[in-house]
Amino acid sequence: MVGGGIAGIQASLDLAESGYLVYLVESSPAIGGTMPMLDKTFPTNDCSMCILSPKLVECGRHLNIKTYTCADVVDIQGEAGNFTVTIRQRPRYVHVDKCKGCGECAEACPIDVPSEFDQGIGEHKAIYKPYAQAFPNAYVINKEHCIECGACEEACQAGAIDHSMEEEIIELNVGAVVLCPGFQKFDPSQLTYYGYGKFPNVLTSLEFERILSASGPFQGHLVRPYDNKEPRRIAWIQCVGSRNCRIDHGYCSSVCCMYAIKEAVIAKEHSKEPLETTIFYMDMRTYGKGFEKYYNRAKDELGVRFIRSRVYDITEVGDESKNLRIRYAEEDGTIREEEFDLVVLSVGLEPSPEIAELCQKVGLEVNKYGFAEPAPLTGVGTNKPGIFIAGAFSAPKDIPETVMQASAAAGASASLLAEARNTLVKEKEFPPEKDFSGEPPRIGVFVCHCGVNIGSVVNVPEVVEMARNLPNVVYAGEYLYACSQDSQASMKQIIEEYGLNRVVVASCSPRTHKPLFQETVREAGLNRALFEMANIRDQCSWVHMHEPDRATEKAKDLVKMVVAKAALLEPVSQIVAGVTKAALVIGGGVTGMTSALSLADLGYRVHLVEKEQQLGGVARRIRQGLKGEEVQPFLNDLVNKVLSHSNIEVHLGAEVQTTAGYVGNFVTTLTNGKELQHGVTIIATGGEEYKPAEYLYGESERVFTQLELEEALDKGDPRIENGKTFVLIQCVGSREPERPYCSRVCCGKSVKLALKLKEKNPSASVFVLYRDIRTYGFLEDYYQEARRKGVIFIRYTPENKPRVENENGALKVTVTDHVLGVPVVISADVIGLAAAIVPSSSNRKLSQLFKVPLNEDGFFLEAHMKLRPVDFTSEGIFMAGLAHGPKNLEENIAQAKAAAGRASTVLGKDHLESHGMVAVVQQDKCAACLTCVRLCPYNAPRIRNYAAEIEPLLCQGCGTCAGECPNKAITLQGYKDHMQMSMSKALFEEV
Amino acid sequence: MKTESKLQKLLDSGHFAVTAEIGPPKHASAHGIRHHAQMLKDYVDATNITDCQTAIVRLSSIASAVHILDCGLEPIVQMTCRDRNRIAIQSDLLGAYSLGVRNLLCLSGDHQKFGNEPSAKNVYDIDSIQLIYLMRRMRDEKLFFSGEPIKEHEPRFFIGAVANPFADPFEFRVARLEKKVEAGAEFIQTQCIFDMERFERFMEMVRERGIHERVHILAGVTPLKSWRAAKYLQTSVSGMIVPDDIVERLKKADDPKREGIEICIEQIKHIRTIPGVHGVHIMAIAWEEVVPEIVERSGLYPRPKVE
Amino acid sequence: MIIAQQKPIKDIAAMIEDCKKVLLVGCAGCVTVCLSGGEKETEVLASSLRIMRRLQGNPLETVTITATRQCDPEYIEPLENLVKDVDAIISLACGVGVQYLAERFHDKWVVPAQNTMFVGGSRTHGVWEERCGLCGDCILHRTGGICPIIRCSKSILNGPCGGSQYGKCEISKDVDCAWQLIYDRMKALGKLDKLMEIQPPKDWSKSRDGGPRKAIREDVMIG
Amino acid sequence: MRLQYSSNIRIIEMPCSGTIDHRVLLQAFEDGADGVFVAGCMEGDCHFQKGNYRAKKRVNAVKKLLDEIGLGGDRLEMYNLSAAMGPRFAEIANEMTERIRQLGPSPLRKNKAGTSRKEGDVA
Repeated sequence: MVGGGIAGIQASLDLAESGYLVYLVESSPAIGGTMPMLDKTFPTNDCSMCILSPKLVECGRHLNIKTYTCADVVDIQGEAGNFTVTIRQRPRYVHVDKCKGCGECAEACPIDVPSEFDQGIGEHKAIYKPYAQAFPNAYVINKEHCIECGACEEACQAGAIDHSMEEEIIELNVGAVVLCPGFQKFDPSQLTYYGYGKFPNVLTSLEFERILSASGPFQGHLVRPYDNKEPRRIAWIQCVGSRNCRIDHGYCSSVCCMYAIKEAVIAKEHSKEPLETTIFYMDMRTYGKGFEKYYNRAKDELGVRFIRSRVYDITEVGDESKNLRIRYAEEDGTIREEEFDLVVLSVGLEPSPEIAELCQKVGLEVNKYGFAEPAPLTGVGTNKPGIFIAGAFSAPKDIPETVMQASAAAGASASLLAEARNTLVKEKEFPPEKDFSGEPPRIGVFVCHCGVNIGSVVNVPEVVEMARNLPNVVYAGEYLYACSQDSQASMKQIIEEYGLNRVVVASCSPRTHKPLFQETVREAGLNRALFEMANIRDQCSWVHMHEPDRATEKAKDLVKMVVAKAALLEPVSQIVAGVTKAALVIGGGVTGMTSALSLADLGYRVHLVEKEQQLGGVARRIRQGLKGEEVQPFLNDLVNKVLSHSNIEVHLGAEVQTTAGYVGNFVTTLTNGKELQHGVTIIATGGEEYKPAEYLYGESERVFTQLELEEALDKGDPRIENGKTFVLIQCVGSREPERPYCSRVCCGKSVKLALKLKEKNPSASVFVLYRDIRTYGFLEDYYQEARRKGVIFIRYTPENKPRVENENGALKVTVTDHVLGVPVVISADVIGLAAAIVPSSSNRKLSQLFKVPLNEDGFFLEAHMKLRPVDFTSEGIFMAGLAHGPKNLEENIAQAKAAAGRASTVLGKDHLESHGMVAVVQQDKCAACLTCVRLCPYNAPRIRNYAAEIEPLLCQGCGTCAGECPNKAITLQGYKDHMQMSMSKALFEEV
Repeated sequence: MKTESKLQKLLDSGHFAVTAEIGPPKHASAHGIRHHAQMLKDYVDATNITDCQTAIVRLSSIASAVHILDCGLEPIVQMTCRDRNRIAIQSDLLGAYSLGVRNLLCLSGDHQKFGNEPSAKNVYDIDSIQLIYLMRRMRDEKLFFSGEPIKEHEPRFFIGAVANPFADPFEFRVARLEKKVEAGAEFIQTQCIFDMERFERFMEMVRERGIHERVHILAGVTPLKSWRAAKYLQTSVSGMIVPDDIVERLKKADDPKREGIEICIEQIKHIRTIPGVHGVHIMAIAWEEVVPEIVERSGLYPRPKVE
Repeated sequence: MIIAQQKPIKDIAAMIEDCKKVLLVGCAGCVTVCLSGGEKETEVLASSLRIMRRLQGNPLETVTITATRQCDPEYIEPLENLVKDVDAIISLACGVGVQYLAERFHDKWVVPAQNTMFVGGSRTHGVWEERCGLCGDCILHRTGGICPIIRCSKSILNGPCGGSQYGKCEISKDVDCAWQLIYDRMKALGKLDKLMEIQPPKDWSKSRDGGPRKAIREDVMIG
Repeated sequence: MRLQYSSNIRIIEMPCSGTIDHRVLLQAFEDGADGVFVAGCMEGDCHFQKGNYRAKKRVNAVKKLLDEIGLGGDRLEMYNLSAAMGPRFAEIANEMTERIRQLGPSPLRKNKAGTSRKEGDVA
């Protein structure tokens, strides 16, 4: 895995969970990539770090993911199934295994260095950790600035620092490579007219993210770095380093429109003062799922100002405010000037330079912009078999599409290496658990100094002394670093020696360290659930630094409380269930077939259900992909592969009748009476083309939908052949009140059709009537080409739509030109309507059958917009293709493979384990009142034999049901009410 | 079935009947009732006495009836099912008859929720249709409600019922009217009519079923004092429809009271043209004194005499 | 099920103001299902009472327990040893439970924590609706499966009355007219003719108007 | 971030604010807490879909109860913040501490507790 951003992390996790050993190579000192730098993420406004950090921990701790940081891949030799990868491991000057991330070294370091992570706005020391949640949780020395004063070495109690470290070359043997090096942001200083670098109040969007971020240099207070004043007027300038041929950045960076709107919205939220936000743009490209709504809300409800314009330049007003004046031309050419306190440049995405060299060496094709050139209709493939791509390196992308493509790359790699599955992965071996049932609690308390992090503020010996006298405590001791190897060893030994059956560690954050300690006690034969933690660092020494006594008092209280809870802990046995190694794929279109094939190639049985009598879905009507790929041969080939695959059973003319069970163990019956056992379900029901009611569709035989037009064009239909004037109308049924989403593919499609029409007959006049041209990514090139070749683009507004009239057989189109502002009348021979993509009619039924949600638009709703784009909240059920939302063929294929990749993380296991702590029902107390059944978002509880039972494999352990159960029949393991009550009791009891 | 009711004789002999409504007072003096009776006696053929209308405690309708008889006007006693169980109802009606009351109007009665005793327990032992049926049976078959024979002197009321063409479900309203006729209702007084168009549709359905030949239908009208009164009926009284134009007309009028009377007269004149309607029932709520003028100017004065 | 709602805490406190120690008895039957008298509510009530009394400087001792059902003697029998040393019993069951406790522990002060509302079911979680008037003489087969006795505010058997408009009852715009519902259903079932039959007066002697009722099943009686 | 906040707060960890039970909140007051606050994720941003929303409902119910029984609902509050909002947490901690200072120590700490016993349910 080349690149440790969200793509690398997701792909690594998917592969490791599917039974493969993964090497994750990251050039920076920590994995995470760009995502940790972001404040909130669109369109949900989730906190970026909050959603990412669990994945960081999971990835960091995974037994079958080996991470190399400060490392670059310098060469890849060999072929699919057997590559030799050469890695240059740069020195970190800190031993990752020894460093505890306590930060004492940085406290001691005298050198300040501008923080790369904070985009140079903030500072950190020459020895630093990029960000709080970073994995590895270890510091690193920036040698350029280090003066080798040795202060850090002195400060480090763990002896982790080693200035003598040297570069190493490492060779790895792997079967497949996924390139996901991400992107770098465009450097706007080359566009002098924006004054970036010259004017202090002109920032890049990423710098602005750091300003907004609660963990950023200003703790999320919205101020200008220049004078720490709150801005009142902020402007965003779009397409900085995008859609700009003059500097060979002709492509659209795809994400800037949304992130600019998001930044404007969040800025308004953060600002104490009323804040004016203005976005200067060319086309508003909010084409993704849920984006159009976000845009409308920003525009109509939150008062973000949008100005369609071309910006000439930015100048300073010339007083000490250093405010800025933007000079811009509106659509009609009127030139205006406006003053702002702060200007944010929405900079585009570029391929990261370090990868270019590698590509050249490996002979990997890149496009003219240096992005990877994907193999047609593969979603993730390259010209090099066995080398796959994911994320922004394949094209500018937002997070969900990156994550999707990462899972797809994982799926593709997995299929390629099917035989090797489970050959290299390790599983940790533990001694049998001791049975303490009936024995009184014997608690051991281990108090950590965390170097001087805790010890210098909290009086650790005092805490230990107090702990010693607590009820049930038979051992209490102090440790310099409770998490160090030797401490772990002695902990195991003490457990043995004192016959401990409960363990409490008072140290740092459970979020980072609980799993580690739990593993240790497990190695000592204790059940993981017999462990508890008190966080006396983050909650005491750090936050009450200047009141040592009170910090100590608090530390004692926390220990008291946790010990009281520990006495009540009970062992928790993971529920284990087998997995039916088969998949049900609903929908026999390209998406469904692709998912089916990937899983079948992995050796899993696949049931492919299609309601029509033949496979192929809507793709049967598509002639060419957006890049001109010939779709029909591809489709026939795909269909043949599916039909001839020994692992795939195709059920034509059938639909799902009933379904029951849960992840790993579903039973579904089809309308044809067949009963299927399967471990996972992929919903790929596809979509349909909207049947327009507008623009004389159905009344004149010369008004086509896009698909019809393409077919006609292909068949050489005389209406097209003899046509002289063609009018293509965009957004027919999309971005309308009743269908307030963008159908995403139509702009690119129309541009391609326009080009084809021109190709057929260069003298033909082709008009495209549009609202915004949304040719994101490299499709922008086609848009430019179309304009070059004389296709005429006329923008219309929803208030003032084109009029199509039938004047005795002649089609008359009237549209108001946005530049001249006067009505243009075109007598058209053929009209093509970019009809919306609408959800499949079967979605509603399936959503009820599988108890999975739809969004307002009737497409399926994923578990998480950002990081789980193909999962449902109910485990073991996945979605792909148009069922999820409008997408082009290439994207559908990628998502199909992603769904397969995710599904294989379930099918790859021989048994599934419940998520540690789950809710359990004491059935004799249950009144079958249905509260839990109605409450649970994961459909875990159901009523069986007159009482509730909670399926442990579905339960996520939130305990909401336990909190609400009217007869307290439900309790959440490890968090029972009486445990919490005992904690508050202990807190106020005198010892 | 013949009774001693003058109202019945009048209707049976094909006259267009006029009845009015007198609301008993919220005190123990009959002075007001008698005053209104004197005022109305030459202008109407009989007058209803409401039975704690809108569930507000008032002087008893049977007692009021006696005062009205005393003034030489024929009363129509209203009996609701809200406040009495079948024992009380029978006993009170035997008493009423013994005091000379000959006309009985059977209703369910307004729910107590909006009255001045909202915390009271309602009875609804029987409903209006059952009351009609049981009183008819008491008269014609000499049976108590229980089926026990009445040896002699059974009460022989001229039995009436109400119909509300403006309640829902509209298409079932005529059916339910028929049900009341089946049960034994001999005359019908309708809810006050403002939506003439709907009432005509109602009558049309009545005629289709030939109900108008089996029962005497008296159309209810109410003179409105102000546009606010109209608005109140329009918005706050369930089972009423008051078209906006009426509210508007009263709003525009410089003398709303006059306008109210004019509207009422127009309505009566129109109603007389509707086939199957055998009379009007004027409900001048707390405004009894305008009834004579309305009757006179509607061309319904003088009233015919019958033996 | 029986739907009950807890009385205001102040009222409950007033019933036991002179007690030092009380037993709170929840019921795992209907009142648990309608979320007003299960173990959770019982302990929340106990805790609230204790806090209240401490604030008054007159601490209260509580014992809490939840019976499987309070309407069967066997389930309340085991309470005996708990009842001994308390001054009062607070029942979180419906009126039935309160009385069963009072009968069984005749020398104890037994008070209700709930208002027993009606017999009904849940519309959505947290919303319950009355459905049965317990009249002892079911006529649902004649009214399209909708009970006019309890759902018509006038219990009319030959409805709908003149107060029915736009499908609502005259007493409130939030109350459906039962007879409109009956009419619609019978129409859908093609049985409107049934509504033309005059329903005879109801025999209320089978309801509580005939005095407290008793149901006896000789065939299942033991011994 | 090591932001300093008032040191009189003790934290009980829950997997999700949705786990909290009315009883636990009341118990904390009975044991002697002067104030209690529940910290859940940002609204609409619950890792478990709607746990924080259920928590808010319960907290509000207990606030109402505390008003009725005279301890005062102001001693209990629900806050929404994300794991990355260190400063906000400090702010809340101080805000809540200040509020409780205004209200003074819980009167329950003066009056001694009445004992309570919980019996298992009768089979």
